[in-house]
Amino acid sequence: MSFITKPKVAHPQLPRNELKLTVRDYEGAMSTLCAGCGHDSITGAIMQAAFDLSIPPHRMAKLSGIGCSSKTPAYFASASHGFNTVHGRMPSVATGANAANPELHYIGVSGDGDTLSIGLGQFLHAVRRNLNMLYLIENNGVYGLTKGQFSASADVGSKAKKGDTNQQPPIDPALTLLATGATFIARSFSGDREQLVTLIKAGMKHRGFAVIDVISPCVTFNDHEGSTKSYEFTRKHSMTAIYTDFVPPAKEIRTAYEIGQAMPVQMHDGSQIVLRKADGAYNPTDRVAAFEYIQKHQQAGEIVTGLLYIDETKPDMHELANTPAVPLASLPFATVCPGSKALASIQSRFR
Amino acid sequence: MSFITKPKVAHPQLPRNELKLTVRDYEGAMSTLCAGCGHDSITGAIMQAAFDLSIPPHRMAKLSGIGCSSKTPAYFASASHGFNTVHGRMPSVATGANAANPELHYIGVSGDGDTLSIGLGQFLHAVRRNLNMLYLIENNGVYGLTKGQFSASADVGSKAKKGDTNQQPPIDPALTLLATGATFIARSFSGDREQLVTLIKAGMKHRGFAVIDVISPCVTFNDHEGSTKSYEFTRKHSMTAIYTDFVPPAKEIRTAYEIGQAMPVQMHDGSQIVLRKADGAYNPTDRVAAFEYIQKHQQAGEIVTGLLYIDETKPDMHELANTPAVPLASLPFATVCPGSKALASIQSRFR
Amino acid sequence: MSIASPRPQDNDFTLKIGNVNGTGSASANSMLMKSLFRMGIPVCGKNYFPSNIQGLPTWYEIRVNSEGHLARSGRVDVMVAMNAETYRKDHAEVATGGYLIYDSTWPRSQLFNRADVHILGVPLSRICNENFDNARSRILMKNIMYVGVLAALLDLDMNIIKQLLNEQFAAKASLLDANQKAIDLGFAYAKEHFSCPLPFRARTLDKTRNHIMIDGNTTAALGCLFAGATVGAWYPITPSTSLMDAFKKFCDKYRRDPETGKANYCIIQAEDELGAIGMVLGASWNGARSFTPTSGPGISLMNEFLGYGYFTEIPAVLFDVQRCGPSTGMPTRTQQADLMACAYASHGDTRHVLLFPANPEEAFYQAVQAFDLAERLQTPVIVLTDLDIGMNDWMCRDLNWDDSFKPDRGKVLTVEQIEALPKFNRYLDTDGDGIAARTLPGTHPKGAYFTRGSGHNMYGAYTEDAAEYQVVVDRLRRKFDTAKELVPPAEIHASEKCRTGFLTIGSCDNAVKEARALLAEQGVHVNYLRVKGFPFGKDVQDYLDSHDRIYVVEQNRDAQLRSLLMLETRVDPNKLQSVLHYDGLPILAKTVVDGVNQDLARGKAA
Amino acid sequence: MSIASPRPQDNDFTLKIGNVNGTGSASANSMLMKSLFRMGIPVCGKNYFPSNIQGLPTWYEIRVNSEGHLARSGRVDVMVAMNAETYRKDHAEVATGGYLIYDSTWPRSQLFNRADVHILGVPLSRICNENFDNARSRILMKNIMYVGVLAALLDLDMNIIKQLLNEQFAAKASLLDANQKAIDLGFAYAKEHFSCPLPFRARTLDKTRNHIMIDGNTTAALGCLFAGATVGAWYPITPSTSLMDAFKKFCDKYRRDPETGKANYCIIQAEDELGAIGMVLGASWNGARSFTPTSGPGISLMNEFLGYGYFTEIPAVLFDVQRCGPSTGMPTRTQQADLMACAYASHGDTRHVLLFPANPEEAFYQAVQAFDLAERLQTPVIVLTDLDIGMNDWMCRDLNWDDSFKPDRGKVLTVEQIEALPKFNRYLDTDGDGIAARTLPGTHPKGAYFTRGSGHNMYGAYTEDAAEYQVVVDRLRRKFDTAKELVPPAEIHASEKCRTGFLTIGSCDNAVKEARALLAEQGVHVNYLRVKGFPFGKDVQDYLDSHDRIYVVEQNRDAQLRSLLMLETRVDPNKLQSVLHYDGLPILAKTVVDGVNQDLARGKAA
Ligand SMILES: Cc1ncc(C[n+]2csc(CCOP(=O)(O)OP(=O)(O)O)c2C)c(N)n1
Ligand SMILES: Cc1ncc(C[n+]2csc(CCOP(=O)(O)OP(=O)(O)O)c2C)c(N)n1
Ligand code: SF4
Ligand code: SF4
Ligand SMILES: [Mg+2]
Ligand SMILES: [Mg+2]
Repeated sequence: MSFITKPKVAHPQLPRNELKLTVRDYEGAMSTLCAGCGHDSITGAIMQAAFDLSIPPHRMAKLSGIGCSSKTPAYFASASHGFNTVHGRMPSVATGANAANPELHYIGVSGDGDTLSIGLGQFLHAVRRNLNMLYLIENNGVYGLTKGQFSASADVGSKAKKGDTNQQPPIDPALTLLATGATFIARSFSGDREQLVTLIKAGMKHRGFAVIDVISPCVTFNDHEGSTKSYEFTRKHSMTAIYTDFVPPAKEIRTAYEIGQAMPVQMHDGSQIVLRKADGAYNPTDRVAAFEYIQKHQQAGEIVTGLLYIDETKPDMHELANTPAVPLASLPFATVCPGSKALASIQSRFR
Repeated sequence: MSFITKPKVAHPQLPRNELKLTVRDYEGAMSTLCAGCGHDSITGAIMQAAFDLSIPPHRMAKLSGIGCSSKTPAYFASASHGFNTVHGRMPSVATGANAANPELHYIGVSGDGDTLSIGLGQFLHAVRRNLNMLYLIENNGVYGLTKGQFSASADVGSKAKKGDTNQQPPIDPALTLLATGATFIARSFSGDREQLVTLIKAGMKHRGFAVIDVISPCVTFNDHEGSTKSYEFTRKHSMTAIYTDFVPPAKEIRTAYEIGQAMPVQMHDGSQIVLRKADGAYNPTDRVAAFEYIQKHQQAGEIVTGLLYIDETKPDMHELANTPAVPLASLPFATVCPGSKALASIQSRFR
Repeated sequence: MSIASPRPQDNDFTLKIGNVNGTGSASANSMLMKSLFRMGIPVCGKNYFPSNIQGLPTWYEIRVNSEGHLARSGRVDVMVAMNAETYRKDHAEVATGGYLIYDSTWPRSQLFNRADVHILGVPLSRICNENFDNARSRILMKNIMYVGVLAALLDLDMNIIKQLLNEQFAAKASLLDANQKAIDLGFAYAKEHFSCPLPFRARTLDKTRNHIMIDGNTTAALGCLFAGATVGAWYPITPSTSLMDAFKKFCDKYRRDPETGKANYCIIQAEDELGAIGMVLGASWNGARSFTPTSGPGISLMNEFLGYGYFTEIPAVLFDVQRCGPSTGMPTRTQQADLMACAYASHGDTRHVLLFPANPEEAFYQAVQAFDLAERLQTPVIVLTDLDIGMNDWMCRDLNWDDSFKPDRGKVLTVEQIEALPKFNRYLDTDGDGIAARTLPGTHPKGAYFTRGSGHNMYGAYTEDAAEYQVVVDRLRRKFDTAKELVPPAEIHASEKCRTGFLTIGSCDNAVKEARALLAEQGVHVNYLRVKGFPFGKDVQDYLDSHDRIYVVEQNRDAQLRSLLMLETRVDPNKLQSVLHYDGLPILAKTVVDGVNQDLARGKAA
Repeated sequence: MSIASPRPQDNDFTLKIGNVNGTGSASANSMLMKSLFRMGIPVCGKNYFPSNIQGLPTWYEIRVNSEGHLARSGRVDVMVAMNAETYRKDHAEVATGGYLIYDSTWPRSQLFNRADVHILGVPLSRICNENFDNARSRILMKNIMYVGVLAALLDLDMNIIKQLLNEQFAAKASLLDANQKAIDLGFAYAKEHFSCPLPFRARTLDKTRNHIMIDGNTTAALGCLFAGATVGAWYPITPSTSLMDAFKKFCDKYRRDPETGKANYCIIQAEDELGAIGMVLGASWNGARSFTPTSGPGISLMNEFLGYGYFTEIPAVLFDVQRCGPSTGMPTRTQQADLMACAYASHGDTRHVLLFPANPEEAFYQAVQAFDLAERLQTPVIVLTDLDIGMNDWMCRDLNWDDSFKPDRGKVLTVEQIEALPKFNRYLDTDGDGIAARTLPGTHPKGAYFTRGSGHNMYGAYTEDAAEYQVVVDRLRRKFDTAKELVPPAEIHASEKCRTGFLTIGSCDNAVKEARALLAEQGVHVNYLRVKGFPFGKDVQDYLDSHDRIYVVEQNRDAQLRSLLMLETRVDPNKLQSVLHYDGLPILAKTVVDGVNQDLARGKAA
């Protein structure tokens, strides 16, 4: 179906998308996060991307776990159904929801604790199923909502506000995803809106499990001197490995890219992602090369951002399950109930 | 303390180790696994390694989850305490046990389902803590005890006995461990006793989390034509990347290795592991190289075996926690109870 | 022989076969059971197998009873001892006057020394070795051969056995001949060496017409298929595994789009039970009928999500095929010990709707009903069966399906209904039944709401306000009163004047009914009620009120059904006398009779 | 003003401060509370904060009561409204004759229009802006300034306040001056513009000697420290987090080896609650005293392991700092709704030993006792506190420690004992108390055994045998009878002739005791019992037997304590009248009094 949410307030000046909606129509409730929290910027980027892609708000489904980050689905797209699950178990809920209805656009928002601590198992199994959704990790290196304990993404030597230093090696989402066969791996920074919006669009168009690990500073518990997830540290140490442009369907690529440097990737709906290497050496379709590159820069204390790896060829969960294009949830009862004759013939085998 | 189990039966001919024990003193209850099950060979290799290292049986602790593989700790070292936990949660129990008493030799035995499906989260967090134990994955690509469903390690295209074909990409322990910072990663085959015994010894001497992914065919549910975890398939497609010799403390290395090819690794108790490259290209101390090598051969359908990666320099859980050498469990009450004076002074801050 | 020959017992005896698991005795055993069934004689088959794949002792027990009493009998009249490891145990178990058959290739006259049991030695191995060559088939043929021996001893209908063989080996004729030969050899040997038939013998009846022999996991799977469940998520666990196996088989056949060949279902093998229940909630939230089969340990792992489903009001159907607890317990033994764990699963003030089928037939109908209840009440519904129901072979009446059946999808707003609303409020109870209308994602922007397990008010908004919070939990309590009227009524057999009654649950059904008959012979009349759902309806309260002494019969140590009755009815606990059985084997009629008689002896009963 | 001035209420009033969370009002509030405490006046402080880090409404409530009634009062006599967002709500909440103080930099005469409330405007922001420059400090100073205002209005002892400031800012003098200045400014303004003190005022007493102001998470942590717990595993969850934070702080100070600086403790932040309880079981199995603090959702996730601990008989200590359920519920609100979930956690016939402290003082002693019980009974012990006990400021008697205390490590065999045995049998009950002796790994080869959650016999060997299995679970049941005698006895205040009694639990203590006093004034005498442990001991049964009417007071919707009484005692349920409170705020004496009066009105009580 194609309903259009009534524009919240008429803003003659505000630009409108193909659905005649303004970006305000993608807003949600007022954020209750701390002023300056990186998560709020990501919320803004999601609204922008959904607006740019002209996605009907009610055709999106927002899912999350528990945490400050997981609260954010309430703060965008109030015309979308939201599902704030239990801590660390959003991937399983998203899997079931997706199995019932492949037509919606699934956006999952989680935190580093929700994804890499309690949720690590479910997260990696969703990767394995190549579940068709966009999964954002709002990564601040701490448990914000429980007041700042280190999470599994905290770097060795990172200092907590209360003083103690993290000793345990971090679980790096990008490297782990490369090893476990993920088909879309990106990293970004809540402070880099332009890159983030493009990556979100690309991720939403990816047919499969698209993960964006977004460094999203916690101003209250992890934005101080000595933190490796602060605004300052991230700004100083992040480097773009690859630039990404998103080209909607029908629009053919105008900008001229230098030969060899530009790499267009065809998405299933006809849109394209064009990758331009910031660093000639980098190849985002080569798992091993990506692994080496990220690892190398990590050891040099650099945070590599951009679309780090993409593979559009892998089948997603529905293709593997050979399910129909229409939602299973919408099949008429007559189609799914075999009826009395079938029951009779089945029973003949039990005499 | 140093007790010696009374030799079960006097076998004048049987060789004895430094403790005057025969390998029979490392035996356990009769196995109830299927005749020919790969797991039983691994049980034998563990007994041999413990015997060779002259470990007092009662100073070992055997832990497991649930599964055919997880039954095996009952089949060796009946003079050791055993802990058959719940499904997939052995790593956490091992973590607590180790925290209480670092002096015991911890041997964990698990299956591919127990470790990579239900247990994946706990497993990777034990890796992160660099828990000091040997962890064996008896990997047969199926859930044996529940009659042959595919596990997360089943390869794409592998055929189930009942006929259907696995579509989902496997979670490869070696690659995943390289990405998550493990300090000892090996792969072997239940059919290659010699390699396996050496790797088990090396793993037991490693200070930190030592994982050996052992391909261990399930003769009942996954040893047929079309299986990629069968004896035949494994024999045909496995290749040794690196040869490992274990040299006990005090014994200095006699065998002459070709320069460059031999790489001795010093263990904390003075013993050494000597690595000899089967393939000149391979370097088991370089994470990225190992990742590339394993991935490349995997794509060629080859199973790389041997000690794939080792790093003896990383601190284990106790070093990070700065706990004493003596078991916390053995500290006298007077040492751990601050007493009435302390209580009084503490309370002064609450008036 | 000098053994007092027992009263001839046509169609009333128990046959038990002791074997080694993994040696393929299953087909031989089911052939014996089915041949009796096709002779029109009421029969049941119970499988006592180890939590192991190969090499450990396993038993199959067939009870034949012309009256249709098909609970476990607790006695063995004819024992086929195929496993030397358990000879001693099996020999001891035979009832006085009974028969023990064993492979006399290796004679054991010392061991089998009971004077009150007939020992029949058949050199099965020798005969096999003489007649078959390859090793594997020799083992298999040894098993099939005792079918022939028993056919002679019990006077089974050889034509039916031939027929069964033909059906089973329709595909592979070679095997057919071998099996037929084995049976004939066994038959001939018995005829030649023993006086056939034994006093325990089968006689053709006409008491199995319009019945089937089936297990409850299969019928529960059929229920899911017919209820229109499209998403199944699970993690393998004994004894629930065969439920999803069956569902998959049925879907492969009946849920494929004829043109496209697409699968009109999606079965997901989750990474564990936390994942499985999460998937079910996600799919149900999105409008699909979804379910997960599991057993005790899975229920424990699902606790957090079960509380979430209760508080956020999302339909879900679970099957708890109960096994013997606590903890891992005995995975291949039966019990009814998850009642409390399921009724109040999860922290906080949480409670769940439960269904209690008594046999595979009810498992089918209640599986269907579970989906209606879950969607009507917008809450998880747990169907509690057990290993006895789920994995053993029961004789049931034919299953019927009414093609005019319309599923109750509950209060789900259509596009038009949403449009018509000034504003949609997710948790607003507009008609007093405690149930608020829901919307499905993707339907309409005005229907959007935010599902959360944290505090919410009746409009669906986040709240930490004391009053707003309480309004919601108080309504949830009212919703449970509605549930009382929707769960299936109890099965009741009661005579007005009798003030003593049984109150039981699930698979105790057969044993308690047989006990009633036995007590009646003894002149003791006891009424009967079996609960079929939770929360309990008015019929249960009335029954409790109208009886002075109530024997609560259940298969767990802690009297969990009695506990639920004490908590959820107004019964005077002194009226409730527990009869408990919890050793992992199905309950016996004798246990029930003894329980009552002891109580009568104590002079407590009316 | 024309407002009827209330009866002067020295040392008997409630002060409430409404603020925005994350603005650092905590130190100002605790300064107010402590100054009253040091004036020798009984006082308590309750913090009603949001599940959020910054920007949402938060309240701190201080009750002053010379009689020592320190439950939540339910009325507000003096309201400091610092959060414009909640002006309306806060204004409405003030009791007739009460006072509302607000920042009149922006006057709100329209809004604050109640004729029965005194409105005192203080231009806090203006004064701050005139006297302090940087933005952040202006916000902080605004908060500290109302301490000065209240000091004047309530006649607090300025020397004590100075003293508190000195202690707090001993380190940073600069801050000291600023804070002192802010207080003086507020004090001066109040003195100048209002007639001080108010009828609600503080007067020095001597009723807090030998008492401390402390929260229950801190005392529970102290209990773990003094009990000798060396391994703590946890996963952060409100409201239990501060328990492990406190334990860590104490360990850093009191558990460092003086020479080596090594840590004589190991705290592990687990990846989730399944991991945390697994670590505790592993450590306890290995002989260390080990514990995990959590809250409802954690208990749900620990279900499988709790059943494992019960069946394998491994000690473990858990703290469930209860919050408002179901599901995620309201994490920063209080409830007692995990009683059933904890008592019967896990599938199968499983039950657990519970302790119920009523306040921080008991939390300390029961934390210590929990380790003794867990090791004596070889089973998990759950200490159930709640957010009110765990995170609010309570006035308690000084904690005492007997240096001659010897921990009860239970039946753990020494090397010599093992050597002396012909054979060690892990689950053999040799002395009839239902408890078998255990051995610790690494002690002696003869002491080795295999711990498993699957069926095992009394020797510790694997079994699937019906009889062998039942022996073990029957003993476990007996062990629970032993537990009845070991859990702490109930607190009882009863007069022989009175046949009406309260029966309550945990943090209801204060409210029920205050209710008793109020009812006494009214001429209604009600006895008192508070359970401190589960399973219930003989004292509880006797109390139930000796009363005709029992008011069961608890903070949950489903009468969970009443449920446990019905299931685990022989009480006639008709005697039990529930008084329930479950909106997330601590229970009031008034709620209890009303409950009793309504029942009396119904003429049911004796
Ligand atoms: C089962 C369970 N355990 C613990 C908690 C407490 N808890 C809430 S959020 C959270 C961590 C959130 O960290 P993260 O995912 O990084 O989100 P952030 O707040 O940092 O954005 C925890 C431990 C919970 N809600 N549920
Ligand atoms: C919580 C829980 N879920 C499910 C099961 C059932 N179960 C027992 S073993 C097993 C899988 C074992 O597979 P694996 O670890 O590969 O061991 P294998 O038998 O193949 O050696 C499962 C699912 C269980 N015991 N507990
Ligand atoms: S605590 Fe940190 S993560 Fe949470 S809202 Fe504040 S800034 Fe953001
Ligand atoms: S089923 Fe497979 S894994 Fe299990 S014992 Fe048999 S061969 Fe081994
Ligand atoms: Mg975080
Ligand atoms: Mg396996």
